[in-house]
Amino acid sequence: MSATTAMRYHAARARALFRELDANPDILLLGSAVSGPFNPDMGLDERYADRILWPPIAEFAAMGIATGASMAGLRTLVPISTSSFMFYGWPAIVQEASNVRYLSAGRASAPVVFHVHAGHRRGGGAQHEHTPHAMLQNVPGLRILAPGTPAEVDAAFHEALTGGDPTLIVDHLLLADAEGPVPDAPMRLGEPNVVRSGRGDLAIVSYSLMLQHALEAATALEADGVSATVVGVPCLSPMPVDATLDAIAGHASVLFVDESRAAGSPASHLAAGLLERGTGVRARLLCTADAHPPFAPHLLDAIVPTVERIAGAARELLGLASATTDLHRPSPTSR
Amino acid sequence: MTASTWPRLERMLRGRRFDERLIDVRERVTGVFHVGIGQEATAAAIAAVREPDDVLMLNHRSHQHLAANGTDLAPMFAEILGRDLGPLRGRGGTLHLCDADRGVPYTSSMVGGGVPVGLGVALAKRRRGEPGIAICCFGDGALGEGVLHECFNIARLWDLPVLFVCESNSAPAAGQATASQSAGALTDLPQAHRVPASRADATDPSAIDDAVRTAVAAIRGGGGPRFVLAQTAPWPGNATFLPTNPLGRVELSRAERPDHEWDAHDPILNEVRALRRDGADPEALRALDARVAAEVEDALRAALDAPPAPASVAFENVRASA
Amino acid sequence: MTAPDVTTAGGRLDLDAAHAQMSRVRAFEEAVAEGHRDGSLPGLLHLSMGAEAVAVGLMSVLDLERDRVYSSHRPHGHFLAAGVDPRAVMAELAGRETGLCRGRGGTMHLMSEPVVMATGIVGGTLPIAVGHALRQPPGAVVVAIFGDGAVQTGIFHESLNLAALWKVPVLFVCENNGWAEFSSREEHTTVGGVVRYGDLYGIPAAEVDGADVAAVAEAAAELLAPVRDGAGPALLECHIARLRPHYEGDWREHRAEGDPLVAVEQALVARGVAAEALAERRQADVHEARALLASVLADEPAADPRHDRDLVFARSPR
Amino acid sequence: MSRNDNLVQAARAALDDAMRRDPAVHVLGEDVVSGGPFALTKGLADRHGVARVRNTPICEGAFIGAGVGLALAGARPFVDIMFNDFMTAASDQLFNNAAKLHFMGGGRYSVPLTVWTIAGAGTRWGAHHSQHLDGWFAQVAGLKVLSPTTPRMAYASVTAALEDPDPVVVLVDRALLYDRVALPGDDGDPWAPRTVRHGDDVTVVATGRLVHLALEAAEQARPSVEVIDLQRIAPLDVEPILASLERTSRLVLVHDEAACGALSALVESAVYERGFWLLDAPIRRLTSPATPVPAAATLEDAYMLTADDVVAAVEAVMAG
Repeated sequence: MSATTAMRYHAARARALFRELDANPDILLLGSAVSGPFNPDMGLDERYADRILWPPIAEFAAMGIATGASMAGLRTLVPISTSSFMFYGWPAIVQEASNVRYLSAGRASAPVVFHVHAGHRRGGGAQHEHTPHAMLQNVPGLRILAPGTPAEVDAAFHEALTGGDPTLIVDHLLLADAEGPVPDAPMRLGEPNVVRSGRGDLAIVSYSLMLQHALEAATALEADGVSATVVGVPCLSPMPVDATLDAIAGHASVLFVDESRAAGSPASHLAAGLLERGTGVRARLLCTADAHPPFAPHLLDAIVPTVERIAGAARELLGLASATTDLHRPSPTSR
Repeated sequence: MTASTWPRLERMLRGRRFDERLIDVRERVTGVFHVGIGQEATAAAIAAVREPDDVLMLNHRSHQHLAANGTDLAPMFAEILGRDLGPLRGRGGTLHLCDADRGVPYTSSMVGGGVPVGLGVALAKRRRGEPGIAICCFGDGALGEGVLHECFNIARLWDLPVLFVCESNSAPAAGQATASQSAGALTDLPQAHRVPASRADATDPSAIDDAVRTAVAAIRGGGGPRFVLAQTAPWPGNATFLPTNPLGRVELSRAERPDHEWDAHDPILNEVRALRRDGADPEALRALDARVAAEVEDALRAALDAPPAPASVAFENVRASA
Repeated sequence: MTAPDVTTAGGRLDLDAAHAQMSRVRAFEEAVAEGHRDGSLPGLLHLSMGAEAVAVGLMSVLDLERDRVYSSHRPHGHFLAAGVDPRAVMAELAGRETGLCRGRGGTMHLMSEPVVMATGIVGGTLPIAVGHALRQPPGAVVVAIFGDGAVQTGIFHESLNLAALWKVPVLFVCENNGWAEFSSREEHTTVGGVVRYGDLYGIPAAEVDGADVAAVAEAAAELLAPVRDGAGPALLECHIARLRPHYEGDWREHRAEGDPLVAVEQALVARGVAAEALAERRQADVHEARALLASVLADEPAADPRHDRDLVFARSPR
Repeated sequence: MSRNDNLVQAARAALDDAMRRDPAVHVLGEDVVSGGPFALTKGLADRHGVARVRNTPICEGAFIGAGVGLALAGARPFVDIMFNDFMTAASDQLFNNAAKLHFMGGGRYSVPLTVWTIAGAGTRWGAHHSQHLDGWFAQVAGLKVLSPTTPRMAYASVTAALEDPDPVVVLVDRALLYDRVALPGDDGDPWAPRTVRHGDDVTVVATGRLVHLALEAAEQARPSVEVIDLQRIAPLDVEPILASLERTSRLVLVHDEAACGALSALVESAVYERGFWLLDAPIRRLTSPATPVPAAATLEDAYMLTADDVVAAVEAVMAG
């Protein structure tokens, strides 16, 4: 294990981006909202003003331009502060960037990087708190990285800006202050990342902010005599389903936690894989309820997988608690 | 393409004879296809000014451009017929024809989808100090999509070396540019974003050639983006869902003895008339036409004989790494 | 400011009444800004300070029974100037069940009549306004209000072209504050003015000093007359100042002149109205707005999460 | 509609009848006045006037947005999006406005918008005209999606969508456009999944063209196969599937969409979570490969699921 430094998430992200900018003069940013509106500013504009262009509010054009530039030798990174703003540029990411390699028989490629802040940031309301990466998981050719720890975000910027495929980095505003060890040499994200090892009675599998919530829930479960293993799956596409299921093999119960809605979510894809193995493991899916993100914070907490709700679901799965009549236990059919 | 006494006529004939023979075998085409009959002059004008470092973003109507550019016709037929010989070995068909060696890395069939990508290539070239411009071709229908306006604005704002070529085969309607565009004229749209625009009658090969040459010279001189409207007359064969050829094979003799009203708008016949006026020997013109027709015939034969690609090809080139 | 009163489609504009409305809108947003700072009003808040004259001037010439208005992500002034109950708006910002949208929508998704909806997406309401206008009864119009940041989006051009093609009764109103989010207009386009895009689509267009409430009312009334007669859409560009940063809490400091309240107060004093009376009204309105916020926070019930499920569909499938 | 109408003709009849009954019904789309590429709206402009059947330029974002505005103004718009692939250009208006306005308005406003579109491979048109994106719509709370598989159900689905107060996407499989085959339960509820073939050993759940394919496979397979036509893609209803599993206890899911993030993964995890103890064998999922849709006939045929695939899956699930 290479030497590591304990860092906060936003500092690890800044260090990684500056490292890549210094390593490759051909990296160009179209916009600079990498740290997003609420997080501490990373000083990007001051240090790298000549490496940033600020397009007008025209996402289809900006994302299409970044795609074309990445085909001609530049490494483009398009920070889109709110993930739902990508819908204006949906044709650029789904129809153009993801298809260039296939539709050129490998002669051309478009290793453009789109960086968004997704998930429930509180107070954004129904049009600012999307999880569009669940939809994009269904787009062949697009790589999706959803870091949940400082080490993973460090690796995400490295892989995205040096890899050969169009990549979406799914970031989260509320991860800014998460702490953790960051290795000098960036880790590999294509495999599951065991961030906590338990005795084997319970495994919690998740990504992004929910990975941090899972760690907090695991700590809470110690009081119930439960020693939980927590596994991160930072690469949502192509998702390492078999490697992840191998990493949790032997655990009596498995809880998949995902901030997306259950329908077609990364978690449901993993659960489907587990089912197809037919191992009879007790498993459960905990996702955001099939409803819009309400504006009022206490309403939002009613529909998302909070730390308490994760711990509760784990207790229920382990038979330590009766099935709560928790109104917001997400079920795929809405009444 | 061998050195020819009349390169412009040869560029146009390659496209025309290709499309005519494609319509003849239309039932063998395993999907939709579009032809560029009547729009060959614009393609020839662009091919004449294209330099190796330029990128050419086309759309679903691309045969006439690739043919004018010298792309090998056998792989083109093969791709449209879904055969292994095609550049994408059958995975793209007519909607995604490409020729990486002649500036066409890939082709998008989303209306206006390829235009911002062309701007991106131009941006990269300018920032890396590399030669080359982007030439983005689209139909007048694409001007209904907002992304075109986003591109006019940004190309002007960042002074990108881009030539916008609008190939319009629509007629003005009710005092508007077209039935679906309320601006007075199509050239008003780029000009509203300060992108200089010109209009040329693209049924007259020398007129569209001048317009394209002038615009490209200004761009290569660092003058930022330009827009050329290439206006053609709608070709009757496009009226049906899949193209037919109601006017029959265009014999060069129709330059003197037109059979149809549309013959007056046929860029190839107009070119022949001009060459005849300059004393071109009709026999030499026929010989050129025959040579092109033979090349097309060989290409079609090779494509029809080519096998379909193995099913495993469908899984290639999806990602860089597994 | 010469013409004391303005003959408009909606009758004579009473300058003093306009000041009263503008003062209440400004006070409401002062209280909201304070509530945001002390944490009682969370969320992403875009205030409309500097655009009060556009809101009040525009509403003064509309038939608030039959006309409809589509707003932007700076909606508070439009809703209040159109007569929507301030308590319901404040309760919505505070996430209360009695809020305008029962706490579900929040500041960027207020909905009511005649102001149909705000939006969180730049330019998002423009095509919707065009569609709505297709169904307006004869003589009624739809007003679509947007910022100059929207002018560089594709949806702006798609919507103007559609409106002109179908000759629908829409008045497009641009609140041009010279900023789009965090950068000035020059960094977004080489085309300064917005009026130019009216000419592009054959749409009658005019520009006006957006800080002058009487001028806004007059310009709007003039453009609205042919729109009501079915001559098709029109475009009004209002030059205004943005007196607050892009959103509440943005660390980038932001100051600009051109306060419409100062402009209308100077006009009234020039016509003999006592400056102290106007200052007293402003102070009283701020006091009232703070009281409104306090009482909403204290007395209005929190939104009840149990209803979320049945608000997803109007008719829940079996 | 007349007895031997194909699916498009039946849908057109439903739209025509709705326009005759309700003056609020409006049609928007590219070339809808002349009938459009699949003749869905042929003749409607002549009968009901161009004020209610309007051609649009190519600007999907704008005319889906216009549909939302019409709906808010009390109309019942029917918007034709030629291929579901082009929905990407209208995704902001569909996902951010149409699907959310009822909720964001606290339940006081509704958006009775109907969007008709066509999905699926099979005509060699390549990657931008052949995708199956119904899995996306199932993602968005606030959207209903119907996928009729027969002429009579197409009539019922268009009628139901135009009467529904919420946004409804009627997504039709391209392979069924000119199909005339009827199925059991054609006079039933278009909102509910239906059993089109009873069987005791294996339950096969399918959508679109694959329902007919599953029936063909059921004839060839040795086990006794029950076939369920899902009909309603969103919001998903798994009750009838669970009821069927009470008897068969073996499940095969067949869906024309890339494997990851697919609708079938949702069905599988829902059944797993609420019907795990009903199963005697792991669920089998048949989906398209995770590649763009190739254009060449040989490649596209390899890409698309066949009856033999279903037979193999049915026999494999019997082996446990």
